Amino acid sequence: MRLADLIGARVVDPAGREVGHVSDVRLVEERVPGEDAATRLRVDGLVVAVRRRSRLLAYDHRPVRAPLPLAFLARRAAARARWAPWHTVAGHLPPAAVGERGTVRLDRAAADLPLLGDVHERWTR
Amino acid sequence: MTVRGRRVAAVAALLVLVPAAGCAGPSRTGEDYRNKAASTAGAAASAVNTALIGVRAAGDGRVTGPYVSVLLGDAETDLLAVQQTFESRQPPDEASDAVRERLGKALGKAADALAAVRIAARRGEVRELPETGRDLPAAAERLERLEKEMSS
Amino acid sequence: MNPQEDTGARDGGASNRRPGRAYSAHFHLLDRQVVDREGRPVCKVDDLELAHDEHGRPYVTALLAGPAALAPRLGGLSARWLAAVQRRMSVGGGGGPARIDFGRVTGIGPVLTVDLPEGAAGVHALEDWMRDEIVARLPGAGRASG
Amino acid sequence: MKRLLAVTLGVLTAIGGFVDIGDLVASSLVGARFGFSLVWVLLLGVVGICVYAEMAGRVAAVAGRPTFDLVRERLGPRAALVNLIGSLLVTALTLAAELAGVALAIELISSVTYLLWLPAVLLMVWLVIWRTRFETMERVFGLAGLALVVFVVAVVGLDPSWSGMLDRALHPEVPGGEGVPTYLYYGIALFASAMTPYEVFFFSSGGIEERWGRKDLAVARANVFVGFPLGGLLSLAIMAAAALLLHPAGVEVGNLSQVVLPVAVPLGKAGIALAILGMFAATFGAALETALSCGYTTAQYFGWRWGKAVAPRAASRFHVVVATALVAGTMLVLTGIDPVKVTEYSLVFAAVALPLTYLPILVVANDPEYMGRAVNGRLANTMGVLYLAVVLVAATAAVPLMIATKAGQ
Repeated sequence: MRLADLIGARVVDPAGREVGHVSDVRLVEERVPGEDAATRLRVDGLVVAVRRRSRLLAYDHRPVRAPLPLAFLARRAAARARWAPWHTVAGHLPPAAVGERGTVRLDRAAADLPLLGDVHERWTR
Repeated sequence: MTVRGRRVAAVAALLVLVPAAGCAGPSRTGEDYRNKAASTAGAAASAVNTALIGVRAAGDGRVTGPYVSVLLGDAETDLLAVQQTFESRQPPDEASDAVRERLGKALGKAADALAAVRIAARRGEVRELPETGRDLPAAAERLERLEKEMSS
Repeated sequence: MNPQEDTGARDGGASNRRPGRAYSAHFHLLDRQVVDREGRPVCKVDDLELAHDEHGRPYVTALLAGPAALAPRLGGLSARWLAAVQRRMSVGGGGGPARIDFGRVTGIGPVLTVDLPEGAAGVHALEDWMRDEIVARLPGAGRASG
Repeated sequence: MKRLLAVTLGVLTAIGGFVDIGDLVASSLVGARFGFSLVWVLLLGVVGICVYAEMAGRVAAVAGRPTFDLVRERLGPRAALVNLIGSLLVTALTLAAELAGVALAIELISSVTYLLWLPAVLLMVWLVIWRTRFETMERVFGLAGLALVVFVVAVVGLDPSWSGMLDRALHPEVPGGEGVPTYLYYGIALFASAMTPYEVFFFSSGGIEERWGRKDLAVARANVFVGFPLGGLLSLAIMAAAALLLHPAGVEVGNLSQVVLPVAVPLGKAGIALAILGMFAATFGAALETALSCGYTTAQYFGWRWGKAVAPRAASRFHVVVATALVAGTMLVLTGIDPVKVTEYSLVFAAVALPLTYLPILVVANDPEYMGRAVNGRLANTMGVLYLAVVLVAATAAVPLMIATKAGQ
């Protein structure tokens, strides 16, 4: 499996309705079981966005403050994005062909997922 | 094709089409022909005036041989190109024939004057250029007058 | 290339990867420049290879580079076109993307630093082919002009 | 002394790179056709390149990342690939014009047609890239490019009425017989000649080649705020000389030989020699920069090793791309296409491609995760956002105006 299968994948809720697409994937370092020093990057969760948008301003993992007009755009674009921790993902299918989009099935409705804005404060990256 | 793919293809197509839009279009009305004649006279006057400035500077010994021969060669090439484009254009009516006839004569005289100085320059007769190019001022004035007359 | 100011290649082998640090795939990992211990560019992070742990949660096993890795992320026509070209043009190495085990990544900062075994810098067949077939034959190819 | 040398190094790059064939032709052509009524666009462009290059230079010095490396990171592989192809086309087109410019300059001295000189020019440019040191390359061509100061002397030589010039520059109006679309079209061409993307690719990559770090911020800024305005002054002088001599005589500039005329008349043979030397050095320096920029952008997109500080063996793909661009540029000119027209088209497409590389730099220069404390201050951001608007307007208007005016006929 590859990260490209998740990035941009269609996100559907348990009823099969499309609720958005994967705009970013968040990974966190964790200790490798059985080894003391080594760490590995585990997928912590997915940022689910509604509108298709460029990643230029990179507001998926932190708020963007300057320059002003672009920061305003960033806030508006990130307004309705949601955070889907990996445990809320019921299943995921890779893309049918090269260059197509994969599919991610959530185990709950999009409305039950926390808003991205609230989660930003908690991430102390 | 995704939305973005189509947009990229559109931009690429545009980039290819654009240079094609630059070539000379056909002139339909007499008035359009006069405008073309005016811009032709202007471009021709520009070439003759370039040569005039170069020739006067040559007279005062201010230019090197190779430089002035390239300058005059370029000016002549520009004039011949403009002349050839204009003469290949179809005059739409009788009135345009008169325009074509007068401008054709003026372009011919200017071309002869330019050829004379270009030949002299390439032979290194730099100091005598003002003498060789004595017809240039008249040719320039004639073209400028035609340009003003036809664009009014 | 100039060595980095802060983390990453600066402290050479010592890894700066600590448990608990989180990263955004788009911002911190994908399309980032990969460099070796001396700060020399190796490749870009074109994609990441994932595997599932015992709880079914995916974790990163390797860093993927080269046209075969990049193709799916271009999306649409260009993806299929690049993948097709790459398959036909692949010199040896069976057409799969170049792979660097993620355990070798010692630093995630402005650039990704990898601890490559000596001589393995030639991650791409294209670089080797161009070096041996074209550039190496020209006089003075060995000495940097500076 | 070493400090001073470090500053002159970058400053000379800016001059050699700033006044390339695009600037020479555009400034002279606009001066001859519109007199002083487009001077404000040139100043707009000079301030613009200062804002843009200062940000790119600071990003290179602090984050150690050249421009195109960041373009892919910030736009993603797909948009960056479109950007790469666009930038490569524009830069290769400019490279072709620069090679023709060098050959034209030699033609002015030898009166042998420039087409014959092209293979020799191609070889010379490649040899300089392959063998000479980065600093030597900049000093030789930057210093020789300074000879273009002769245009400033020429303007004085034509003893104009300074107040008249200033007045016409401050109250620009479209001269009779010229349509507003044509006026705007040449305005955009002039703006693009001042704010060409390849200069920033070269400037930021050059910063990495010279190993700029945080301590070199002063050097980076000195290069920008002394080099580019000086380059702007030279462009202004070329425009003024053409406006003083060629505009009244109704001469339309279409050849490099006409660009030199306003120097020949007041200063004679010595003036011609200096002007040709300056044009040769500026276009040769620009040919080096555009050829290297083709290599820099491609290598930085794919993550290959690049740069002159590396033995060619270790950066084969970079050198193959540079050589290919050089050969492609020469082939284009050998088809006999009019080099001045190539320059004009390269400027228009440069204007279209400009936002694609300007925007990522503006974003990165504001990002504390890359820049730490050296993020944009209030002034840098105000100017940065202001020029984002200017650049977007120029990019959207460039092609429609080009079609409307049939490339400025």
